[in-house]
Amino acid sequence: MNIKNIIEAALFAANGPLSIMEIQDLFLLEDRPDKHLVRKAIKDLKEDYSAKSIELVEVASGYRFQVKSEYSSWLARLWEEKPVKYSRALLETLAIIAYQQPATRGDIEEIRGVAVSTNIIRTLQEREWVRVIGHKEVPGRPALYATTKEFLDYFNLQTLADLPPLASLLEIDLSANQDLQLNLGDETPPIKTEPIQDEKESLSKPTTESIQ
Amino acid sequence: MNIKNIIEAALFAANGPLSIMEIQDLFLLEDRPDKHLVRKAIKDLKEDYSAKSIELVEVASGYRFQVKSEYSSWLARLWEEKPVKYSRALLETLAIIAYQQPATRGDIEEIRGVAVSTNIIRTLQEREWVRVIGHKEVPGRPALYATTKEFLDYFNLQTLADLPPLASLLEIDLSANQDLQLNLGDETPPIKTEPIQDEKESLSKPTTESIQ
Amino acid sequence: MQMENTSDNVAPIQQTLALVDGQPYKDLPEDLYIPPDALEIFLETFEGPLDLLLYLIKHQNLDILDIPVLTITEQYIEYIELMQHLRMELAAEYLVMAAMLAEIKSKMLLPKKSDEQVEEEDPRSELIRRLQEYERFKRAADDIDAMPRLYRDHYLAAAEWAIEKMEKPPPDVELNSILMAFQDVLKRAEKYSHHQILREPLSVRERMSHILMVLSEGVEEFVAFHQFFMLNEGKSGAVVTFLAILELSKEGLIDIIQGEPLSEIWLKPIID
Repeated sequence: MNIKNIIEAALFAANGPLSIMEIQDLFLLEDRPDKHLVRKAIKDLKEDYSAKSIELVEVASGYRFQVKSEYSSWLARLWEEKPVKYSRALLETLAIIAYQQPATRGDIEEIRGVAVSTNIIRTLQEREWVRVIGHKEVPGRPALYATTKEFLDYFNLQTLADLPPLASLLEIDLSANQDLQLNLGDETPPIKTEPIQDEKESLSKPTTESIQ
Repeated sequence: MNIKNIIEAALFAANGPLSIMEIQDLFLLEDRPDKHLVRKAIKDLKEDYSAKSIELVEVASGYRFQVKSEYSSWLARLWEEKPVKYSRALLETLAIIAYQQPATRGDIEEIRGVAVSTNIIRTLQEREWVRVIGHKEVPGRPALYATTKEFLDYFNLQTLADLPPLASLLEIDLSANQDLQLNLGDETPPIKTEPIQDEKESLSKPTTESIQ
Repeated sequence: MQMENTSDNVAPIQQTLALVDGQPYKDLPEDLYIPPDALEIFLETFEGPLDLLLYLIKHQNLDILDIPVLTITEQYIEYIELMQHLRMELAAEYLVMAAMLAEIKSKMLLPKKSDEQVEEEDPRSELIRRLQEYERFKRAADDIDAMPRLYRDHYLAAAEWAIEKMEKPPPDVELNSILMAFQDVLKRAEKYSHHQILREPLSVRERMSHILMVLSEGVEEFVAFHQFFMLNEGKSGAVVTFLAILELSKEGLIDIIQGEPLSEIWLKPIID
């Protein structure tokens, strides 16, 4: 029995991603393949499936087989429930935790300008997208939230760096822009603020079609 | 996109075997393949996978991919390692069904304040602790869940009335003789007080797998 | 400011938001004054005051820094009385925002002392900074929502594994852990009065399940009322059964039918 077949069987049976180490652990110590061999087998498997309707991908916690996204519209009919549509409040909270982690509830509220409902935090924790990784040493010792590997796995990411870049703040001289909608009076001294630069558009975005 | 690829994707994505009819239902009426075509595609798929470590087989309720039995001994090792634990969401759902039966999913969601995942209900049904005893005659005809005799047996109860009455449950101190882990609040684990760790480290820390 | 170029995601603008006094309410606010009748609707449409301000800047060309302070203040004070019926916390956040705008306005109106050389920070910059910061994360949230994800854009490809069930024993559960989980639910639910938790004794709820089960599994469409009463259960058993039948009927789960006075009473599940 060759290594590639065993890895293939394990990936289909695992019901979740397998890391290189977990794959190595399938084997008894004396026949354990080294990392290099495992990677080679994975590479071969990827090629074997390239023409099929499933693909072998790497996500944060390892490798998994998944159905190629172009088939998702057919599969939606297999599942009675529609995919969950998350509220803006939940997505904004998740975005703040993802980009600003570790973040306290106060940090989230500061950015959003409204109180964060306990339900949202609980839903994020139940989905295992977010967890408490410690407490901030300030009065009240608020919990510090961070995203999990499961979050990355769910969104097909390998690391946080794969998230779309956050729009950056650019310093520009406000007084030069007369067409601003935030009209400033004549007597005001020029102030420096930093409007958002729409740089994301120029950067690569995931091109995969997503079916809503 | 050809029929064979779509069927292949569906068989991999489905949670169980698919019958010929279920496969036909994946397609819109106007492109629905007849039985003959579906069988032909299945036959071709069987051949495609003959040299692989999984096979397409027919079981009582339809067709499914399964790992060839000669790989079992390798997979066993993968399986043994992770201790399983039920999620808090599952325990809460079970408790609500026990105390509020017959209860619909909506009832559970209303009390818990968050959506109940299908996996949780399925796990409880597979464990034979919960079953559907009817449907509520309201739009959508939601299933009514109740606990089973197996549930009572497992927890050594003669009847549900052996559970503490709802009214007194709030006053009982359950934590006295039990594992504190279970008392985790929403976001403040009583025990965890360690300062923030390096983010990568805490993300990669192995946690016990919790199944839903 | 470039914010107005960004895509708008205040979704329900085109639709009727709700009925206010029987009239469909179609419009989002054009300025900071929100008709009190519609306040609750707007509180739900926007994620908060920052979201509302961003919307006003982008869609209504509102100069948020040049608002009629007196009018707005008076209007917002009106809300304080109304807030008893609304979500206090959220309404309070809008008031804080109104106060902040008023403060900015008043600072802008103060004459600058000519001899003062110290550069003071423009009172508006803090607000602009917060709006920008919020806008960034609004967009990040949209980006995350658009990312391909499991069970919408991708599905795991899995194959059955024949021996899995006998290999992996299901986890053990202590009864206590279930009770504690439920205790937590109750504590949480107590904070929200609209979550009603029924207070029937458990024996009644158990009997309700039993009766429904018998009714749904039975071959006959109707089952005689008396069949649910067991002699060996005595009086208390009869009471439990009776209460269970009443509760099932109240919850609309069964029909109780009697052809004519004093004749047999039949139970029928309200299902097909």
